[in-house]
Amino acid sequence: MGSIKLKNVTKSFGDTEVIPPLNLDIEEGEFVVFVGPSGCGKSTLLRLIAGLENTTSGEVIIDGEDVTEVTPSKRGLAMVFQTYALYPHMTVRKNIAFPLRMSGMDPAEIDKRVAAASTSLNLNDYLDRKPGQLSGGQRQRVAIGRAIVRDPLAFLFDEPLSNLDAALRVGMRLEISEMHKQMGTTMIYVTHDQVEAMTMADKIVVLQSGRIEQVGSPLELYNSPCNTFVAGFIGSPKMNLLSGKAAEKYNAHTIGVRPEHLSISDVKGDWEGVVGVSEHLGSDTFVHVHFDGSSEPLTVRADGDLELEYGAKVYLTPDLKKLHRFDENGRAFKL
Amino acid sequence: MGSIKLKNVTKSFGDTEVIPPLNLDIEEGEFVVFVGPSGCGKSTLLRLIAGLENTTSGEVIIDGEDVTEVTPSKRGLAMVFQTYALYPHMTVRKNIAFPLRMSGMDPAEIDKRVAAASTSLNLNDYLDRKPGQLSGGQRQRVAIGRAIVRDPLAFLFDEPLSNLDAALRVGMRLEISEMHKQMGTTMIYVTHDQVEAMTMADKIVVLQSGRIEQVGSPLELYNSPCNTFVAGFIGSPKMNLLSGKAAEKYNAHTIGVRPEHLSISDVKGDWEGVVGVSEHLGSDTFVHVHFDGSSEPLTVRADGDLELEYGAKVYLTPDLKKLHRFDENGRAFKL
Amino acid sequence: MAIVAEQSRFSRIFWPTLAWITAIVVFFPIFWLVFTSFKTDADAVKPEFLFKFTPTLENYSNMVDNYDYWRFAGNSIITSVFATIFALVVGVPCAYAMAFDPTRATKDVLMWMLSTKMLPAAAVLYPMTFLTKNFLGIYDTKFLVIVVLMLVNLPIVIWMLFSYFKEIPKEIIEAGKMDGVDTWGEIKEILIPLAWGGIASTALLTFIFCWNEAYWTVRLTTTDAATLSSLIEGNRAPEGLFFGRLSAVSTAAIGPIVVLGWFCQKQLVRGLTFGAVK
Amino acid sequence: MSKRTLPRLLQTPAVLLLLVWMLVPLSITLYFSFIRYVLASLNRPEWTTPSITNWRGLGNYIFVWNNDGFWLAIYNSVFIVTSIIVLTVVLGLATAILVNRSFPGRGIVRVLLISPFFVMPAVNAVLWINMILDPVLGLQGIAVSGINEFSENMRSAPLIGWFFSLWPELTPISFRASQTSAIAVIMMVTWQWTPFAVLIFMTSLQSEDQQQKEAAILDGAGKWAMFRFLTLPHLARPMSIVVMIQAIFHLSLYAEIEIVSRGNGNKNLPYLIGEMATNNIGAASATGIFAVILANIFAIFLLRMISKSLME
Amino acid sequence: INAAELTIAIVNNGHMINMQKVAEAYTAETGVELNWVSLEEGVLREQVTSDTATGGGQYDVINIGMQEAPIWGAAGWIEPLEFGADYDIEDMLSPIRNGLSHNGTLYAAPFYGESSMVMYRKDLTDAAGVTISDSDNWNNIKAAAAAIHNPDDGVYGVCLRGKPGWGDNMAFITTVVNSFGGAWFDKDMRPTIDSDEWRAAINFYVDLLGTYGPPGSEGNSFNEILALYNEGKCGMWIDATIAASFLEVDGVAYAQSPHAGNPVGANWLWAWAMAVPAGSPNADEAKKFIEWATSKDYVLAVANHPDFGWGSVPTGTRVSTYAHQEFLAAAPFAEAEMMALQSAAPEATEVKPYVGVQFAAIPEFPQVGSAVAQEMAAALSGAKSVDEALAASQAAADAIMSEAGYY
Ligand SMILES: Nc1ncnc2c1ncn2[C@@H]1O[C@H](COP(=O)(O)OP(=O)(O)OP(=O)(O)O)[C@@H](O)[C@H]1O
Ligand SMILES: Nc1ncnc2c1ncn2[C@@H]1O[C@H](COP(=O)(O)OP(=O)(O)OP(=O)(O)O)[C@@H](O)[C@H]1O
Ligand SMILES: [Mg+2]
Ligand SMILES: [Mg+2]
Repeated sequence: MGSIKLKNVTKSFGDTEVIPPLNLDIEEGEFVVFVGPSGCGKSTLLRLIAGLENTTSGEVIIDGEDVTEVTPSKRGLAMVFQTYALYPHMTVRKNIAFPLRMSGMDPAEIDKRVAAASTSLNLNDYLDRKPGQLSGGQRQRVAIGRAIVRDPLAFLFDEPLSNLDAALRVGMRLEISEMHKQMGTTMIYVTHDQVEAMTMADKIVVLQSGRIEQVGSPLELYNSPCNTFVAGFIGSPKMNLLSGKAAEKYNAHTIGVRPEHLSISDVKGDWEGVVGVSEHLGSDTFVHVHFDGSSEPLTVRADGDLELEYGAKVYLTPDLKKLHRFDENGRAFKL
Repeated sequence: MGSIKLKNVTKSFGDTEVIPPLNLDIEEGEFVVFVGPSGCGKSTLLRLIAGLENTTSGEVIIDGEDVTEVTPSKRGLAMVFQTYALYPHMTVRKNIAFPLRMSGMDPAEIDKRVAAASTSLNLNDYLDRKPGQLSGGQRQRVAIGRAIVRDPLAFLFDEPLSNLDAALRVGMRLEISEMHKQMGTTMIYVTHDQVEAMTMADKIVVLQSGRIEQVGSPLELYNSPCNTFVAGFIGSPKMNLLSGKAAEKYNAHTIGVRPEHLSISDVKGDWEGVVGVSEHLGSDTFVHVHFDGSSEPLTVRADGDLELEYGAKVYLTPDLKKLHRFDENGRAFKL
Repeated sequence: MAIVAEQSRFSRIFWPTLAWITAIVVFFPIFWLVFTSFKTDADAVKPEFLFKFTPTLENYSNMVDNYDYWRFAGNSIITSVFATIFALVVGVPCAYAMAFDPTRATKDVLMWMLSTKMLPAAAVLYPMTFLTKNFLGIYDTKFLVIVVLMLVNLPIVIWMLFSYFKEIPKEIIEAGKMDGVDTWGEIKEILIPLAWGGIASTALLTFIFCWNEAYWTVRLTTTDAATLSSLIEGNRAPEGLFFGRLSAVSTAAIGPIVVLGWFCQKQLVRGLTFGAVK
Repeated sequence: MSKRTLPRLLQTPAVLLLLVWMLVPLSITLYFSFIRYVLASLNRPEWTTPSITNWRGLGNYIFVWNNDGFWLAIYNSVFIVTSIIVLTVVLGLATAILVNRSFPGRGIVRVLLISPFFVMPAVNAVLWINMILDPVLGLQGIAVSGINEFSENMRSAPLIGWFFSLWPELTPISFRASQTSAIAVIMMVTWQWTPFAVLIFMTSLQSEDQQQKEAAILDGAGKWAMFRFLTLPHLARPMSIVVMIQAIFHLSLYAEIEIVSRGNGNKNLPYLIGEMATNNIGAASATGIFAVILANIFAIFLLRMISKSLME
Repeated sequence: INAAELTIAIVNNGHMINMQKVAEAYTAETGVELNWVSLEEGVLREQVTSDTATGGGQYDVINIGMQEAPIWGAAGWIEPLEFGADYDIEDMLSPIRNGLSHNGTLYAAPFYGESSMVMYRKDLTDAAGVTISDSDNWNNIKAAAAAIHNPDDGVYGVCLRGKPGWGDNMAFITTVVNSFGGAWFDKDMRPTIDSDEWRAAINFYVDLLGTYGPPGSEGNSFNEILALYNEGKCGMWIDATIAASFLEVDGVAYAQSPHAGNPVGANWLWAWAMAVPAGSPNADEAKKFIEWATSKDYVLAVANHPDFGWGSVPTGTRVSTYAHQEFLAAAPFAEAEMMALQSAAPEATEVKPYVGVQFAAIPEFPQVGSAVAQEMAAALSGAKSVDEALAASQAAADAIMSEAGYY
């Protein structure tokens, strides 16, 4: 169990409407990621589901039951916060046990569950430490442990990894994915990092200013973004978007080409440009090419051992099959 | 001008030697990145160059002149801090003008320079705001502006982007690279993010516990890391390192294969494994394969549209030409 | 050592010396008071006995025998302790609600509360006497003193607690909500243990202010509830200048609180500055 | 129960208590301020009971308004409060900077420095005016006569005698005179409250951002420039808090005024009210209302000052 | 069982403090518990006033002075006192008795009384070759002060009250004004502070004390001067007769207060007395206690108390006290004190239409007195000229008196 439905939910803070009427279905067992730029209402939406904010109108339905007026703790959801929100005065053990203790569970049973959770999260060595004595990654684990023990209908994560450094982030996101695969519980995950969204999600919800721009699997979004916003947001490095003359040639108001769908040549090609900064990652090289048809330089993904001189003249050719076309409202269309 | 030389420089805090004797040459106009894990002494080294710390022994030479005893402001260097270190109660304009004002420059000249810097950094709209009213990226720009106006011999950056979010980080690192290309001033850049190091550096200095592990261009380090530490540190996702049986087959104590140098097949291959989490980035898919010969799952970079089932059996084959071999001390060797 | 923190040899010696001298000068009056309390009244005003004299405990024994020191001290302790407790009991929930469920009015309410402290007590003394004596009949009871001390300090208590509570991340309280605690549980399980340091220093400062409060305690009591402030009032201008006796009474009145202050000075800062200074 | 109700409920006791505490006496005072009311009168016994029949309208206010003492009291109130604030801020800042470095015995120095803050106001006043400032028996008097005696004796000394004969004879200063009594109050309260400023500034100094300072060093700022452009602005907020809290406490100074000189030369509004209240409750109440107005003017100023930094 | 308990508010001076001990015997004898509240004079007055005026009944016995007694009696705030024959009311010094009565009824029983006189160091005057006689002329006093004034040796010619307060500097200043023929109010109760008599008196006072007094005189009252005097710093002191019992300096001689032509009112009259507030629930017990505490027996009780003795008995109330040889032996000043007391005249007269020597027994006086007191202190310290101070005093007093509805 753990299906969640939002029906015409809106939210206003004072006079400003942060979430205009919004509908969303989340299936049982799905890993759904809310993604979008800062301030677009991701956290607000998550908190509406959790019950930490009251809806201004509309209904929140969990497992078919209207929980709009139900207090957070009765909704059967667990939440992991960006700042971990551990209880700093309790040991790790007590932190994890806290929700069980609050529900009046038998102490022996609590111990068992805490032990199980801490084993699965590799926390056994730290059970008697306080959160202040843990590293960022360990704290995040404790927060997850506190969520797990309750056996919730669904997990809510609000940017759980954004306070970790790059290497740890990669590791933790793997662990969370792994966990989801094993437990099969519904998870809603908020992030503004599209890489996280792409790598973790079964279903991505792209939000902008409180509106849902597109919902779909990562590859759907990657392959057929429904508008320029989604196109620019999903994929790394970003899709190159060109409008004006260059686009008209392809019968569109704006065209989009991903860096990996541009081929580079020093002899000939469709577009002529000048090499800017090249970023050598070893495995790949991202070449930034300044091109008259675009105000921003175009990013091209090339082989790892490509060496191009700064300022050299090059030619780019887009892969026509992978070209995205958008109308003047930014909506995608097919020819 | 702007060559920097460290000659047998050491630094101890109390009894603990943080930097053992260290030599380093930085050529004029180079973009040098110090990279290494947290606590390895990157910041300390940078601060020794800036003069914010006194050397315990050894010499710091800038443009052939021994500046070991010269006060920071007289060394002609500019520094950009991780926390930006903007003056919070001064407007952007005043922040940028501050070093000029301190040097007693003529106000008209100051105005001119500030205007030039703010134009080149796109800060014209914010000149009268205080740092508190700016976003992280804008603040970072102001910090850079404050460094630029002084026309320094060299720029020192201490993790300038680590407080920014992923998208901004990419943009800013491009801007800094671009800036370097245009100004041609020596830059020393500290980070613990290997992607930054790879994409920005002319020369990377890999540090561990205050020692230099390897110095070289990004591709040198990527292609021929001199030891397992550098091998594991450079490249993303990390190089897969295997020891034991799997390595012995290749006549090495440890072998390393980068994810992009492993090919995957569901029919046959050298190593048999089970598919774990697959991360779909659209452009690529990173498949994590559990394999008996390695405690950690192996990461494989595959095509963006590859679909593999969780738990499926697969076979991996390393690209022999791109295989790295290490002896029992972790040093690389060629057969 | 980073060069920001570096000091020349001169400043390593000169500034600490100056700091010590400043501290000694600042503390001197208190030292002098305590010192004088061991002199007889006659010695206390004689320059020739400035530092050389035969110390005596006479002043203290006189104070205990003739001035009922322990009764006043007892009242001070009882009223200050209970006023502090009640102020916290009323203040904690209020500050909690303000910090975690702020409304648009919260700021104004806080401002208003603080502004009540600016009302000149003298302006309402007479009505207060009149009310407590003739209508309520609680004049000169410890109850009245406790209530008044509590009310006088309540704005500061709420302000201090508010600023401590504001430092607690909202998420922790929300995590508690998700974990199934009710409001009382939030206060008991999360808020109080978390803000313990802040609550303790608020309590200490309130206690000190209660102890030192003189205007109301002297004017709303006669015997039963009179505190050490009254003892001071009864001794501050005796016939003849009895410096020795005066010093002994004063020392005994401020001693406990100064010592208490030494122990809690660090925590006081955060609370007093409403968290604006970290 | 709606989610808003509970927070309201939790605030109610405190708000109600303070409301009652403020409104009840204040409305009585307001009432008294509009009637004739004296405690005792031989020729107008009817004025001795508070009654609406003794309605006087603005008469009490006019009486107070036309009273020179009233304006002097306002002047003194403001003068004393602002002087104390300025002095404590300046001295507190200097001391905080002095102590804001590590040196042997710093802990003890801090303890010594903070002590005056915990002294009872009445003890503070008694201690200073009698035992320290008294021109004859206090330390001042003893010191002055000691110095005079010393220079007197030295005058006849060979060689250096001429030097001492140039010394003027010192006269001790009386701190109870009209000219000086306000100074005495300012002095003793400054002594008591400077520690408070020190404590706050010290903490604030410790939170100063080291990287900002390093940036300033690289930017070529000297010690003074760093103080002027970094430290001072950094202390702006703590300063506003020091100012506000002190204003709250010092507007109602009473014991110090009484003990130093019974209002001679330093009479502030609370003390003036106290004096009037010996008999003329009506006038005292009118003065009280004026004092409330003055306090509110201060309050608006001060609270504005800090309210911005308050809610974030 | 007798469960009566009395709450007694006393001013914190020596005799009262002693009474707390002496009264232990009273408790032992009668079983009446006594709760003492000792307060500084100003605070006591404030407390007792507000308590009494609000009919509060916090206190059963209160210490009040001669200024309040007749007013409060008239206002009905305190109970009339009548004692048994043993009390021997005729033994009481009549000026004191008159000062504490209203319309012939006694409202407060005197605990101790005082007038003022000159206390000077005979060794110094002898050395300087000057003499001071009873009821001397002010000019002579000034000359004597000049002769013995020697600040280099730490001796000041004359120590006088300067600390503002109607009971402090104004007590003394009023006697000077009286002796110059002035008074507080004329027959319409209009203040006369701008009169020539006041001007002459104040000029003289400021000149005398400013020239031959110790530094900081504007801060000195009884307590401060006593300490100075005992330190040997005062050549001469004109103050309460009670001071004499505290003097520890050798060679003190006494003289009746000086004047400048008008001997009436040149020495003041004051008594701390005990009264029963009208609201007291224990009025009977309270009266009994007062009867005991102001009786002849009390004097003997103090004299025979192991901690005290004849030197500590309260003086200035009863003629009989001065008949004890032990007392006369222990108190060399007794005779002078008695003379001063008996010559004091508190009654209203042609010149002054109010009761009281150095004050006026009207409710408004404390306010008038404090206002003028501060002006006088300002004149003394040179903050204002005498003329300015007098003009300001007159204006302030006039405002208060007209506000009070006298005219
Ligand atoms: N309590 C509140 N009162 C008023 N406005 C609010 C409140 N909480 C959020 N908002 C506003 O609602 C909008 C959405 O906020 P929200 O926190 O949901 O964004 P977000 O997508 O989570 O952003 P981020 O990625 O920065 O966390 C923002 O414009 C924010 O300013
Ligand atoms: N002032 C100091 N006193 C004592 N030890 C210090 C001081 N500054 C740094 N260290 C120690 O020196 C070592 C190197 O520190 P440094 O700050 O240079 O590391 P870093 O490589 O910059 O790490 P990070 O990536 O976390 O910034 C660390 O072990 C640190 O604990
Ligand atoms: Mg958010
Ligand atoms: Mg660092």
